[in-house]
Amino acid sequence: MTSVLETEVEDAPRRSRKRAPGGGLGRYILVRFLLIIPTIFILMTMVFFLMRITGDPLTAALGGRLTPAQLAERRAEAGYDRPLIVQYFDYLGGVLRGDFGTTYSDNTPVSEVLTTYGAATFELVMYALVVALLLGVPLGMIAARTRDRWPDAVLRIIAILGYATPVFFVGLLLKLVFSVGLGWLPVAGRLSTEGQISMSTILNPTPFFLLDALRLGDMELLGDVVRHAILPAVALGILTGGIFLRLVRTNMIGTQDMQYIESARSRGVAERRLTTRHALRPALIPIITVMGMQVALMLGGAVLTETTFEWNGLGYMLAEYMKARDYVAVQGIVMMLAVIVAVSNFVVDVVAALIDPRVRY
Amino acid sequence: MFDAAFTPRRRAVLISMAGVPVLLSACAQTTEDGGGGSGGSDDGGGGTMTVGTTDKVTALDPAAAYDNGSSTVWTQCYGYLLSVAIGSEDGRPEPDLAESAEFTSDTVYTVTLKEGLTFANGNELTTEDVKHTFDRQLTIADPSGPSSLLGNLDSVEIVDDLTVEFHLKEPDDQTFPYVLTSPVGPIVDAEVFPADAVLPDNEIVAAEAFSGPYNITSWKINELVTYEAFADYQGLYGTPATSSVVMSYYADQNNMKLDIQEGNIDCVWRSLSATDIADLQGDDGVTVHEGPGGEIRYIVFNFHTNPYGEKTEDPDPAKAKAVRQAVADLLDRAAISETVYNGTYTPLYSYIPEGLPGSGTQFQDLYGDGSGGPDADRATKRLEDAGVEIPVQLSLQYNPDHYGNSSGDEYAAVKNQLEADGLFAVDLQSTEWVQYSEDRVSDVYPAYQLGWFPDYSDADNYLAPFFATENFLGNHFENAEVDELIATQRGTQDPAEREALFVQIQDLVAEEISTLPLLQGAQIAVSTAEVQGVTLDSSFKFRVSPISK
Amino acid sequence: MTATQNEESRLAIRELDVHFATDGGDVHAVDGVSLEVAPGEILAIVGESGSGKSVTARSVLGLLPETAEASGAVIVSGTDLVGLSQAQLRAMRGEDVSMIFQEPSSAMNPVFPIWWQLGEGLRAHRPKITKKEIRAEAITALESVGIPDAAERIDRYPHEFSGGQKQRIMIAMALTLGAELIVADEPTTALDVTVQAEILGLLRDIRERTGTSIIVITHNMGVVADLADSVAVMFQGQIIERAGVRELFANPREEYTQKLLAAVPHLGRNSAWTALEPAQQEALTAAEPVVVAKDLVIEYPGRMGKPAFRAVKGVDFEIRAGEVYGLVGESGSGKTTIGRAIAGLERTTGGSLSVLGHEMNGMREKAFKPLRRRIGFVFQDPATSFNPHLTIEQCIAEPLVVHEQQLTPAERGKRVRDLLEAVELPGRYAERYPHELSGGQRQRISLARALVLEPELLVADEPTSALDVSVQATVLDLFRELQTRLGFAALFISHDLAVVDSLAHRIGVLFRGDLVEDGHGPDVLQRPTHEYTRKLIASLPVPDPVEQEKRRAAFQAEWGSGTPG
Amino acid sequence: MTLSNPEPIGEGDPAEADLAAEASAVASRRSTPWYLRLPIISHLRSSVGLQRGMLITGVVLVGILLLTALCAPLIAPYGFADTSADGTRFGTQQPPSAAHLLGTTVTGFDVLSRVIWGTRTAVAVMACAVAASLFIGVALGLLSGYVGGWLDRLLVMVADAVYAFPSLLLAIVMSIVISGGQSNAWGGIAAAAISITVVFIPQYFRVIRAEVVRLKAEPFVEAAKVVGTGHRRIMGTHLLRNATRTLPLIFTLNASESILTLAALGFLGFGIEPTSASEWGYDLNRAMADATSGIWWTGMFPGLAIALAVLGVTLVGESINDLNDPRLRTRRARRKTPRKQVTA
Repeated sequence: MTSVLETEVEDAPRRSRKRAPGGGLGRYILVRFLLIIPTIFILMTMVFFLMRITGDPLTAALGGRLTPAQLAERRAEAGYDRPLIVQYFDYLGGVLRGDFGTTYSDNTPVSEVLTTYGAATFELVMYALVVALLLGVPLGMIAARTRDRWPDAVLRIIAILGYATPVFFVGLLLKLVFSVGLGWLPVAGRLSTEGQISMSTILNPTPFFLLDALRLGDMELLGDVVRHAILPAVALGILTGGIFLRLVRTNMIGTQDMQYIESARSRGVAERRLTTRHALRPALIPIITVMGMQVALMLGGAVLTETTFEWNGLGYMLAEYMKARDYVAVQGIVMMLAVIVAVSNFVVDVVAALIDPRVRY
Repeated sequence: MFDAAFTPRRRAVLISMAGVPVLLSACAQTTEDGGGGSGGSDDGGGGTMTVGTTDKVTALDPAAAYDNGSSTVWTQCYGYLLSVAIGSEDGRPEPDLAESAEFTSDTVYTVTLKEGLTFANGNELTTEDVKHTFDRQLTIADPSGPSSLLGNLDSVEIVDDLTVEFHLKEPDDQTFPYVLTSPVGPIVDAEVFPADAVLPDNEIVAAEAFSGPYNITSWKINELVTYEAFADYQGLYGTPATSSVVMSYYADQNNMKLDIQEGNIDCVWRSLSATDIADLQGDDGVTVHEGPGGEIRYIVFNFHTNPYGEKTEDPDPAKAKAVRQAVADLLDRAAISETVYNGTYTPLYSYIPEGLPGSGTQFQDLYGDGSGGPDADRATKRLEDAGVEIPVQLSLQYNPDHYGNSSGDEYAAVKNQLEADGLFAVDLQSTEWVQYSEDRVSDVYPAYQLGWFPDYSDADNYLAPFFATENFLGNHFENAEVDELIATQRGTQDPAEREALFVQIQDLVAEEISTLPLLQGAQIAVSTAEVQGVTLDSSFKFRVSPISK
Repeated sequence: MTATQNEESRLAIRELDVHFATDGGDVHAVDGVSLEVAPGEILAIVGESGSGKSVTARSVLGLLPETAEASGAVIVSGTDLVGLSQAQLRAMRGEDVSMIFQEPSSAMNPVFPIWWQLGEGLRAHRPKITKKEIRAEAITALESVGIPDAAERIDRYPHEFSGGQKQRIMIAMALTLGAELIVADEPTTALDVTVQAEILGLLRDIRERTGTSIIVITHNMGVVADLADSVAVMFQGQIIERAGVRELFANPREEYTQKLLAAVPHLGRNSAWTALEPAQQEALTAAEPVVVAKDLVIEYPGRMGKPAFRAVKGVDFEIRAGEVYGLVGESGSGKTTIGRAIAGLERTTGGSLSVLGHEMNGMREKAFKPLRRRIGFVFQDPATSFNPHLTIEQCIAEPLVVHEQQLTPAERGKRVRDLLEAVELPGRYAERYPHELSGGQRQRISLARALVLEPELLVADEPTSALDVSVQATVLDLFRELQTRLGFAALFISHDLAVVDSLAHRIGVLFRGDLVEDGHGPDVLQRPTHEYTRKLIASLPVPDPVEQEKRRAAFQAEWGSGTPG
Repeated sequence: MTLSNPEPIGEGDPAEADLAAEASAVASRRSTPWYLRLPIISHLRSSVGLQRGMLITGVVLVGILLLTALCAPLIAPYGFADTSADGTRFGTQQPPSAAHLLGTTVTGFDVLSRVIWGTRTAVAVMACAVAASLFIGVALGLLSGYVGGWLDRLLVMVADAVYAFPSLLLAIVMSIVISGGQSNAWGGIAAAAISITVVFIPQYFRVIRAEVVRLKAEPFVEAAKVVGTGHRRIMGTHLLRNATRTLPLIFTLNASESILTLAALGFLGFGIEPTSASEWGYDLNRAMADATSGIWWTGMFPGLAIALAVLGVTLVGESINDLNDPRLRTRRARRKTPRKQVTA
């Protein structure tokens, strides 16, 4: 946001630093959502052309077995030989009519792809988020408290290692230790085969395994779901937890130097209380903002975790669909990710507003 | 550990809630067959067998896909007019849903159906369904479908409820029976499948429009498919040994390998890396099954752009041929087979792989040291005689993501072998699959890797698509004599006569080296020790029916 | 010193030494300071920046950063603070000694309601206190500092109060625990002068009511004259003079103190207009106007459907050639906006503004550019108005590079050196970087840059408000001298009436976007027509305790004392 | 990954001590020679205690990385694509031995040599990616921030859209688009670098744009405007040099991310052909099957190499961040001097 207003109106009664409250919450939500549209449009255009200048789904699927003439004929039939721009408007027309299409590489409606794989990714991210929060926030606070002493140094090194080590390497180590070595946890997947079979007997299944297992009340199945989730959640959680740790530490330290902390100190408030009460809430606002973005990025960025642990989620499928040049599927997933990013931004803002009285509406 | 403690209870749960009546009736059969099985799980009732794979499924509708993963599913759930018997050594089609099938005239292939055939949903399977199946393939001609295999089919005529005639364009096509076993062959229910559109997977499953040994009871594409034996199946494969089968799809072969080692799955079909297979061979808990493979790997030479090719700066057919032959002289297939693939791919010395009529040893006889090994002196002489400048600059392309990631090792080895004696300077490159597919037919690559998996197990499928003038390689190899011989063998009824023609064609092409055969992939399946009946044969198809535990 | 004296005094500082570790080595911030504060005494510690006055004040609460090391003794109510444990210090803070900060908005936690923040001090000292009790005390405390509707407003957040109210709340917080000594670090610097008068009144009233001792840290001699009983003057970490307020203002002993006092502009004592000869006055009155504003309106567009913010609401004035026009107003009055509009940094949205004959309403940058060389601009903050990557020479030469491209670098260099001389800086400063200079030096450079093209009009936006008093005086002198010599017209913007009066021939008073007063210095100051102007003049403390006492009495008679009731 | 944290709410009011420190910093800056004012060196000088320890660890790790990359041909026992030496084949998947200190891979490459040569690829990609994104990102950010208006809005929107796209997947698409899927050594490095660049540009763009928007309102820029300085000169002289203050930090953070992205691309099979260059991610990918078969050495070492390289660069970046941020910086504690005796 531009700072023009803030700096040029000579110290007019202090304005809220975030945004000027305008027209109430409803209007704000509306504007926020309207802003998603151009983003989605840009993404859609970008994805279409990027995917299509690099090939078409047919060549991807059949390039190794058809004669060039046969292939050309099939491409013509599917309309891939028309100018890209024509195909683009064709596609756009479909989208505008609400037709997101069916994937080429597995003949599934895009909506189904989104619910199935989206739910898988959502589940993974939620588990990982729990791990990351449990690790990152308390450890970050400890690091801030013991600032520049050895616990701080150890924690920071661990945090950096957490996000310096590629997730596939961490995943491999975890698998070797806990699955192959100790045999405690399954190697990969979201469920054992038998678990999948019992799951498939559920009427009206939700795409969320944990929910279904709970609904079924089958403790074995629940255990199976949880056991499968542990390693992927830890692998992704360590990565994100490292980032959270750094974030919490930085902001806690930053807030501790604020004058209102000094002011509270001058009235005899204890150091411990300064950290846990006075500094925490103001520090939470930037923390929540960044965490929100992080979660949004995790939703699309868990490709490597998903691949390593056989977790059929959005990221993994997106990579697969890309290889197959299945631009319909890619398009759908990317759009959903954009909406998720926008929604998480929005949620973050609302949460921040709940904490920060200055941006309330 | 966890599995042993976990499995029996869950089985019980499974039974108690399973709404699958077939399961109980199938129990008796499985316990009989799987008597040798260890572990307490058999007592709980019908054993479910789990098969793992890394293949990908595209569609359940046979008109909509043309790939191995989908085809493997069709093999289990659809009936074919003709199929290759389990354990077949020559890969010849035999009547499956058909009672009999033969040429009744030059251009008419008549098939008679067995009596009383039905689909799993109870619909009768008649000649109307057969006609519907093939008409539909031709009508839809889905860009991603296998309809091109029916290139020689003119029309399908119903004679009566049990008799149907296939009218062909070219006479006496000996490949046609094979086509009926191919991915274009699954017979579909005319009452369920629309004539002009692809049917979504879930509707097919819901309509139980299956006529094969198995009925699909649940369908989660590329995750999990469950099969139950179809009680009224009358086809070639007979009653399945295991009534309840689960096919589990993996994204990562390592996970699949660990799962079979841990006993979480019973059987693995495609694909494991050579390292995994070597490791599993040393594991007492599992059995590695090998069978003749229909898959071949080869190097294609582009006659326009390979060294001294027609469109290069210095075109010289004789020199170009010498270069290709020198490459053939230098390759040590056995070494690649051993070091890169641990024997899971075997040396291929002719165009038709071992296990099919016509397979020969042309490249062993004509090139190298005469027994399959490399011969640098011979190559040097060949090049010097032709006046080729040494070292020859050769650009070689391979693809890292379509034929397994050992391709990198394979071509690193090829490069090393060619360069070992200073005769070649190889510029080795790799390209992502889609781009690769476009580039290779646009004369971008002078020499490049390719692999082939047959549509059906006829030797013709290794010759016509490659060396006929209108071939899929697009490498500008043209030879009128080869063209004519290919056409002749198709119309030759006598197997021995036809085999002689196969040899003749291969001799001709091996001299020119349009492509250079490298390796033949064995079919490999891995099962736990208690699993029996895994059969890998010349059909090159994986069939679940005979497997039990 | 005797023990009795110790008991009598609220605070005794003995030989206090404070060192800071910095990147550049040790800084000896406080050097052997000793002082005492008696019960009910208001002591002002005055000094310029870097004199160690804030550090001394903070050490009274033990609030020094970790990089500081203190030695000596700070005895509050009989306890020596230096070397106390954190827990002991905590027990003392709030209860025995409390602090008021300069910037009330940053000294309050923005995310907690007032009562909670106020209660934190209570809770720290009386762990068993209930929420109900806290709220009750908060209401009393807020009422005692004159916040209306305290019962409702304790649930509000800091940003819902005005600056003056926030400072009142800060004072209330400092008082709730009954501290007998309050350290107020520049308590009114961030406030407008009318609000300042109220806060000073409140502090005085508190002393009257509770007998609290107050240490006021300030650089403003007016505040000292208005509030303090006695004064300690600090210079380079030492107290160089300690005296009663009347005595100090009447007979400053030290040379530094004398200079300091002399530098303070005294309202009405040296009006620029009266300093002119009648002939000069006439000439100025007759001169052609260079800036003419007619019904000038400047608005900032509102975002997301909000109504536009109107910073200037229809203002008429003229600046004649050679005349210095002083624009006075508090924060938010629109004075800077007008200055920026004249320099083409702000778009006018209504009425007419003619600058050097060019109409600014709907101006185009291209058309205006040639005029730019005839206008100079001096910014408020000398620290940020120079590109830190350019040398002084490059900074001053920038206008030459743009407008007089025919000059050779050597000629440019000479012009720069001449100008440096004109602003009384050595020529060798040309090679230095801005951060290597002091604030006053930088403001001279700023003046040099504005004048390098010999403009006809100079806009100076609060050019001295960031400077220390003595530095301000020299810069103002320089300005006055240059103006006389070069004869440019100037718009001089300031919040300080005394400064404006000493410089400007005519004065305009802005109040919330309206020009409420416009006239020659003596007319405005002595015969103000608008209520606001009168209040502004009355609330400005003059640096003379005797006179200020009278003025205060007059102020209270008319506007009240700023205390509750 | 976030680059810089938004400031906690509440006005950052520098404490008195900071002012004192600034004054002395001004004094000291004048006397230090230029080379001591270079980014990392000056940070090293101003660091203390643990912060210094972390910075030094980082610098040492990065130093080793760069040195190894530079001297790879001298250090590595074999070439990265050698499967035999002096006519003898190395053999595949051989455990560590005297001839092969870290064993051999499934292809028959020497693991130690691959790891050493891999530093070259990593450094090359890192350098290209960071340099390219720096130039483009800075240029766009400068333009967008300064010009404002519809151009700004459009660029911000595009940058946000790109940002919403999962970065690794964007890198995959870009690597396909750019290289046409081909993967020779320099082509592969360039493709990897450019794909990473595309991912990073929005980050640079955002940072620089925000900085420019902030600076635009600074008096010294307004001073230039008042004087009538042209746009190009304002952008080049006044904005650019001041907006690049935060770059060393993003620079290092992105460098570490580029190593990770390269490894991930290689791991997913979009990397560089193994006989063209050695790349850790590819080696790790090939080693996945080995690891589950008890062959630990083929994966462990490339994995460690990635982790250490990223750790080193990140340590440098984080230390710079801490040292640049007055709130996070530790200052030297004062030497204890004997307390002055209070004369009573």
